[in-house]
Amino acid sequence: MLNDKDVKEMLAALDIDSVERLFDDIPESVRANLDGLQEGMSELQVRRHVESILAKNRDPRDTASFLGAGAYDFYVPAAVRAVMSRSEFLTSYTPYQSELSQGLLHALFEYQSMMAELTSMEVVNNSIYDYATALGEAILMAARLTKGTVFLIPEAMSRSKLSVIENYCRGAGIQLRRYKFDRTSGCADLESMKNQITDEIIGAYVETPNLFGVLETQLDDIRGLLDSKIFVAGVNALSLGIVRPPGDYDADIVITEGQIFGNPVNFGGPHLGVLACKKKFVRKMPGRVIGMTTDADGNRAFCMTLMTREQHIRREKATSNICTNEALTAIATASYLALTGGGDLRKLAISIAEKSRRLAKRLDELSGCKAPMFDGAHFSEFVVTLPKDASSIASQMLEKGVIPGVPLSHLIKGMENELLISVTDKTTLDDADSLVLTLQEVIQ
Amino acid sequence: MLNDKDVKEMLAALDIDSVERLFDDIPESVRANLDGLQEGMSELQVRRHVESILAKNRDPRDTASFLGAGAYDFYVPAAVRAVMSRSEFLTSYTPYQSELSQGLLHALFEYQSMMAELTSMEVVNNSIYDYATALGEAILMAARLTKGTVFLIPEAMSRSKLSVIENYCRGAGIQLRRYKFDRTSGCADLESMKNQITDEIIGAYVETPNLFGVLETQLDDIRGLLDSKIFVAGVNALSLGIVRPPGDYDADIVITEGQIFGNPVNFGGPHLGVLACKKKFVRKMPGRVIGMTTDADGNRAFCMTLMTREQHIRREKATSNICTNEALTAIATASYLALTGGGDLRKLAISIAEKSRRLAKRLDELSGCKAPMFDGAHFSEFVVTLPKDASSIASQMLEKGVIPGVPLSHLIKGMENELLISVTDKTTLDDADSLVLTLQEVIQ
Amino acid sequence: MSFRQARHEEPLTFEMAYCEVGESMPVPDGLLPANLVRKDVPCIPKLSEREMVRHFTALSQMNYGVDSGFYPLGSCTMKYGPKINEELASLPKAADIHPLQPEETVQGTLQILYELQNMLATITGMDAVSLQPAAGAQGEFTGLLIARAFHEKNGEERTEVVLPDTSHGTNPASAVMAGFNVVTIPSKDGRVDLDALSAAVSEKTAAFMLTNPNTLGIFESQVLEIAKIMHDAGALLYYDGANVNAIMGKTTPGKMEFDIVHLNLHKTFSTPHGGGGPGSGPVCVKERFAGFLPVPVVAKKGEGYSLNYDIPDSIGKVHGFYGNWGVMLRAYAYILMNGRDGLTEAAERAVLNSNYLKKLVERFLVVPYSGLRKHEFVASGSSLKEKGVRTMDVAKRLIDYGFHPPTVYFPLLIEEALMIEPTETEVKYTLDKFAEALASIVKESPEILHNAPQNASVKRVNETEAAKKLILTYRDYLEDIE
Amino acid sequence: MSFRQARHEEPLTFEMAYCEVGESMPVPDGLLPANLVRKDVPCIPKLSEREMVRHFTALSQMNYGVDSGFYPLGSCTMKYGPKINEELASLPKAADIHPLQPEETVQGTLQILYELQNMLATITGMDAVSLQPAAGAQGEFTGLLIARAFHEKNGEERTEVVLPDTSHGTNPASAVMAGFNVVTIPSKDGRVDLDALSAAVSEKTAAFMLTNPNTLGIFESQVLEIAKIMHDAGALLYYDGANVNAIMGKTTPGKMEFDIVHLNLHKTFSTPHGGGGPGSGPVCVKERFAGFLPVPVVAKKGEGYSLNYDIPDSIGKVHGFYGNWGVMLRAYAYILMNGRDGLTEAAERAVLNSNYLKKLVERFLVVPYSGLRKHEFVASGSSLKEKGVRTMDVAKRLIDYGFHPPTVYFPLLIEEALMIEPTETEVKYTLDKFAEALASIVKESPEILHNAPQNASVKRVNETEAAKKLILTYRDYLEDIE
Ligand SMILES: Cc1ncc(COP(=O)(O)O)c(C=O)c1O
Ligand SMILES: Cc1ncc(COP(=O)(O)O)c(C=O)c1O
Repeated sequence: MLNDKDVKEMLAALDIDSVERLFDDIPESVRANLDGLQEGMSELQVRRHVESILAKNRDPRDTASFLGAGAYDFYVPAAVRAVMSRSEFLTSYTPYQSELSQGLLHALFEYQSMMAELTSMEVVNNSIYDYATALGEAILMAARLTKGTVFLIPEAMSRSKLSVIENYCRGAGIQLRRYKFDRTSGCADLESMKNQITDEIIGAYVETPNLFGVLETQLDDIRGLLDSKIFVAGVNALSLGIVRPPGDYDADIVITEGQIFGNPVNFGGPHLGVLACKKKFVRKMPGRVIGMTTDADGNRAFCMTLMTREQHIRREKATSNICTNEALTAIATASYLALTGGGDLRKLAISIAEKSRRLAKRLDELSGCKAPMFDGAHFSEFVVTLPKDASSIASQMLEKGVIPGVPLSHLIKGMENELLISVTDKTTLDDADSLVLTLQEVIQ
Repeated sequence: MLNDKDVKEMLAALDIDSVERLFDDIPESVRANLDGLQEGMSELQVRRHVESILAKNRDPRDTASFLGAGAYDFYVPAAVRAVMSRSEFLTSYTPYQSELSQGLLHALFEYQSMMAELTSMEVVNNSIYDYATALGEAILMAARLTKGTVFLIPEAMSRSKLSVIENYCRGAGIQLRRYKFDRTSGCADLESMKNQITDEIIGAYVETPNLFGVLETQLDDIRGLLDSKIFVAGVNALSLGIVRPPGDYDADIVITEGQIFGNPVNFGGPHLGVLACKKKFVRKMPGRVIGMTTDADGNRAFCMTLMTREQHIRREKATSNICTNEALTAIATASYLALTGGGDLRKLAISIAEKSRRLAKRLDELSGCKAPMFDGAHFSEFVVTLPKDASSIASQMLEKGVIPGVPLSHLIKGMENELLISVTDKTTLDDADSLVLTLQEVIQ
Repeated sequence: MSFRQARHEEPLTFEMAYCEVGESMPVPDGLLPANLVRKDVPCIPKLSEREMVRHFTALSQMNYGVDSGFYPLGSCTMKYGPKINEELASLPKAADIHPLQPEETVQGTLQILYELQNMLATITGMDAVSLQPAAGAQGEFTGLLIARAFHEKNGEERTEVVLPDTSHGTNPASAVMAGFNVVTIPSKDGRVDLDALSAAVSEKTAAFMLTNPNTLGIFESQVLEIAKIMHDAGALLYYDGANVNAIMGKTTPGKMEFDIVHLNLHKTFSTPHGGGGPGSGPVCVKERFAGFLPVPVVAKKGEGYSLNYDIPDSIGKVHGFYGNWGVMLRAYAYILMNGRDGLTEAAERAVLNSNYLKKLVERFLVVPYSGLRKHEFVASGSSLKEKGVRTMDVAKRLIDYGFHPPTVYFPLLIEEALMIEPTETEVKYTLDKFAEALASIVKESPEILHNAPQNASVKRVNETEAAKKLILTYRDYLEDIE
Repeated sequence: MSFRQARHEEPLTFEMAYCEVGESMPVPDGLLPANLVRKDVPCIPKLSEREMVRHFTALSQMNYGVDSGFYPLGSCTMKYGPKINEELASLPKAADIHPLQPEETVQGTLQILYELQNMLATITGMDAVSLQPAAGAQGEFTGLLIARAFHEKNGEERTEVVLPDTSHGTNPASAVMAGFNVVTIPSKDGRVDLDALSAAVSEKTAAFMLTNPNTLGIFESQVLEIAKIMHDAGALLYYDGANVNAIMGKTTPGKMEFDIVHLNLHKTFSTPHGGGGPGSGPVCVKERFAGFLPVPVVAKKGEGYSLNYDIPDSIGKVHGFYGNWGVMLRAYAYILMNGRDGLTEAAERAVLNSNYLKKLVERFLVVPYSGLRKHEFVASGSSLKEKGVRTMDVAKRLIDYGFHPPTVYFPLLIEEALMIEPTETEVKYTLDKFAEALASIVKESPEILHNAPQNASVKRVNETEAAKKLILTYRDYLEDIE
């Protein structure tokens, strides 16, 4: 690479004899090389090497799996992948130069519009890293909108999510307090929430379906309780095909995970943190927003707008530090939604809810099992209570080729015998059969 | 699909009440439905169904394989696949409207130019279906160029290829006659060829490397023998990185298989039949040719040219019936060659020839084996003589996970103990080791 | 704002990088006999991956496919192909299978081929299938070789193939390649003229080649009469299946008493056309011709599948291996995904679109022959001749509106023909836009039309100059500019 | 002939198809409590696959990426990413792995992550690595949380982060998010002013954030003095690794005595930027900070690998799972493919390209500060101000020549800044063409420049109107036109 004709001509133009001269400004005292690395490989070697390592992974083709808890293995249509492979999208960056980037801007505007329809919210930004960080940003945003210092979150929240938002709250000095859940329904305990609402409260986060897969029923009551405090709702995006959208119960900020729409689970990332809010709050929103406008000829055009909220303009006064986001996964989601449409989304949501119901019922029939554990309504995920420790049952089932779900003890404390089970459109009847049979074998 | 709003409006415009009315011109007497087919499937179902069937195949990742004989499993770089996936190429058709198709035309012009350089020929068309049919077309073309009725072909030719060209010659009433090969060198027997050259001869086909992988050494002599008769040369495209190109020994028509450059083996198709010739013969050539010209502004532009040779203009007087060809594989080949360049092509050819040599040497050391069987020079393929029937040895080796090559008896008569072995850039040392070890075990 | 194709100043690869010809890159001693060694390195410039990808990406943007917009190229069935097909065809277990692998290692492929044979037999109403021909034209060639072998076996010397003037160019060309003389009969009212046919048919007639619906998009309702004429004369009826897209689920060539049929998998069964190919042209025949099919045919063998070479009267082979497997796999997936209802609906929608668009176009252009059309129709630009405008000008002007032009000047019996096949994958919105564009083009001035296109990556291309200068390679170009 | 971007009349999906809102599509009884049921179907129009693909294909052609052409966006390292990376990242065994799978079922992924941690430690000269941050900015945030936790553990309350005025906007924003006050110090001659630094540092200083080479492309040769100032004050030195592309194989942040480093895998290690993301921003630290890294870190465990949550002083988590695995895998493949020599050569070529292009640009534009540059340089458009031309006009005009404009108006200390980073994947031909274009633009009339671009899919976009009207969804648009 470095002894070609070009290099010679460039060195001559620079009047130096070797590329090494260009590094004369790096003092000897800090010189270091890369001898710790290996020599390069050919493309074929890299492919073989990586494939051989990845062969050690088990994927859903090998192993029936009922994992969910924030990452959902739905089918990604080939057409979505075809869109993702369009290199004009793939190899571009933040559309700073709108004239040259109308395609991306147009697509992201559609993403905003579709997500706004889905959530019934007025404004949607162009992505936060993932659900957990979107929640972190949502709390920071809520804090900018009020004078409070304390934010209410549910008792039932996974360790990971909690840790992320604790980190997001640390700098701003926001204190997190928990409200309880009802042990029978699995829903929020409104008394507990109510008792904690004081002047110092910024607002509350309500998750529906929550960690247990239970859909919150008292959303209007919560809105009432919160009054002018900020209501942050976290939802399962697909559930909105059949479940009341947050705009309907007047949530102020909404977050969800867009991965479910057209993106693979990817071992947890890239995912797609979605953040929506009321339009009156848009100036306090983190992340990028695309607006429609016109060009010099008066034709429709798009551009990034409200950039004065952002770090590259506002620096330490920015609404967030986010720069590189998850735009490509947002494009995937836009294309997925355009291919699916509201009607088919509803059908898909119905079929998933029904599938989940059927599976819960079958598990409930096994002796010593209760499914779903809670009375509340569910969407795609539910907790099953097992007669024994869920982790060890899961390990035994894995040996028989089934990953039965997430032991709840991996997510929160104090629920040893519980397993969180999730279905997707890829879950077949065969999968369900092997789950039920294998579980039966293992608990006998 | 057929009860949407659009359909209703279109039916109204046509003033009919049902789509069925549009089929009133199909008499009852010929009506037939598709009840023999199954109901449709979802994309996910199709994917799973096809993948589960394909899982029954063994591919080179499972099974070390030394198959060649016209289809060569060379590595296809990801960048070539990226080019192939550009839907503007993929979903277009023959560039009848050149203004809208400059991209394809430009790329095909480059394909022609690169293939011309590689073969040292003046003109290359835009593809014939595959090697065998390119040979068929080459013989027909040769017949158009002379008054003869008989065409000479080598004795050592695979059954398949022979059958294809017999079919191509049938209509034109061309008779095929065979010239022998030298049992020691594996090269053409020039005496045998010479003896058959009479007035009725159209020309001769010479393959180098030939069926045995042997490179023809007496090409200038053959040219001399043929005099003004048509010299059709068939070559291994990659070998031309190091082997004298046909233009160099004044061949008139050249055919080769382009699959080797950037296309997977594809169970035999799509492949890429390459046909090149001297410019003075271009008006008798089959298939499409792209020319450079200018547009109304005087800028460089490309278009199909000499279309009056083709069936869509010339009908029964056309130089061939070919219409749909293999343009996309030609694009793959063009991008492969652009990525590789002449220098790396030479390096690749050298490394393949060396790898093949080393393997032959190792096999030759096994008791009862002779490799290569023939004295002549080889490129990537060679024949090994085994102590026993090659087919049964191959079957036994397959059970041990090695496909050792093509038993020659599958290709021609009378060579029961011979196996044709081929290496590619994907052939690893491990593969070679298992070939040698497994063969050793099996013949003991 | 209107359509404008991208334009990139793309040089030839030869102008982007230099050839390493001059550099010494010797072949190691002893690797080859000296007289076999290539002296020069082939002059193929090497681009970096970045350059190569950027080059072909730029070129692709200067090309127009079905994924770019409406592509009503009559007779070619430019329908949208589902992307899942592309993914399946590039799976290693599909693409990296060697054609000479032992049968037991390719059972998956053989099963798919076997099932596809059966599916195509059902769709065509025929009994036996060869998937080997690599395109429609090769299917014709193969079908006619079968006809030839059949007659020869019966001891008959039949030297003529009859076909209508509306037939596709490949039909006569294939007939000649198969060794027949071509007898062309004129059409009457856009259909086969039965009298002309009867007159043309004799004991020399090997077969009559017909596509139904024909290239005017008109269904040959008298097809059983045609069959009778042929069969009474001891001749065969050959079906050019390029237009099967129009009749799936409504009728079959088998039911119409055709003897031999080819299909174009890349048309009816959705494979993208790849800038000209690859395609696949299976031949389907009635039982009595099954023994003549090319070898091998895929057969069931116990629990598994095998390549059957034991076909007594087989014509042999027409392809080095088994044809274009990659295309067959796509067709298989397409048929699976659509199923019987999906295929029937595809035909219905294709015919609806065609008749609807015809209705719109008739308002401002003559569409000869009244009545129903199937998948396509042919309009005539003859009314524009008086203002000095040719059909080709209309075609070029359509480009400026963002549409790929229809097939022009074919079939020949329609003056200034515009052959329009919308296919079922288009929606009314597109058809309306296209008709609007055509309507306004018809009214535009000759100047505008003669200077079209303005919005493609180049202006009108000088094809005459191309044929005169014959610059077919970069080397030709260098010589030309010298 | 010159560059022209494609233009397609693409409506919004909402304008292409209708919503099924009105249609009854009831949720089956009993599936949900009545008060939870969504009444309306979400108004998201459904397109056919053909429409969807054609729509996004058209949009893609109206977008410009590295694969489209030169993209010298300073600070963003828009280098070409090998296509093999994309294929690897989409393998089912990479993409379809669930983050909560038991460890024994994700050993392949864990091995790659483990090896990548080690590779990055080598490349940065640091001791321990967290791959969790999802982008550079999150890496900064994470790094500063570590600094905070470190000081807190030592019982120190340090509330300030110092940074130079050349620092990237994410640096101050991240510092604030981590709870620090920001102290900005001015540069001197394009480098850190040591006096200003000494003056700014106190017992309140938690860390100094620096990228080296800095955003002017200038190497901070006094980096060891800077380190000394910081360390003497008990403060940490934070390295913004966005510019590591310039120094691989020449020096490391570790050797330069930085304490905490983030990398941007999507810049230096070639992941395509995806229209804004995803990225990945690993944090690499010296041994004494290893105990503060986010959980989990991938550790070796017997023959295999595991996710280690047992990190005593860990700050916890910054991502719901483990960060952007898809990006890490690409970086891993990229490092494997290049190896030590390849990475070193990448840095060398990047720096050569930058200095060469600077040389060309200096002929007609001021490039403040003399001397060597590393991966980028910043020119000033101030000389054009007198004819009423702003840097933004130059940028827009570059579009007409087919180039993506450089970063403009950053860093702020250069008036009318044009920040140009060619990267190593470009060749001299492209740099020459770009310089030529810039040279002629500088001479062009203000009219031309103010009216640029003419060759993009739209003309100059009215950003002021966008901010005033705030049409952020299709619904906003409908309200606006009412
Ligand atoms: C009516 C008809 N017949 C035959 C053919 C030839 O088929 P192919 O192009 O696949 O060789 C075509 C192709 O355009 C056609 O339209
Ligand atoms: C110097 C510098 N630091 C930090 C960042 C932020 O990184 P990211 O965009 O990955 O969040 C950037 C990105 O542009 C940068 O250029």
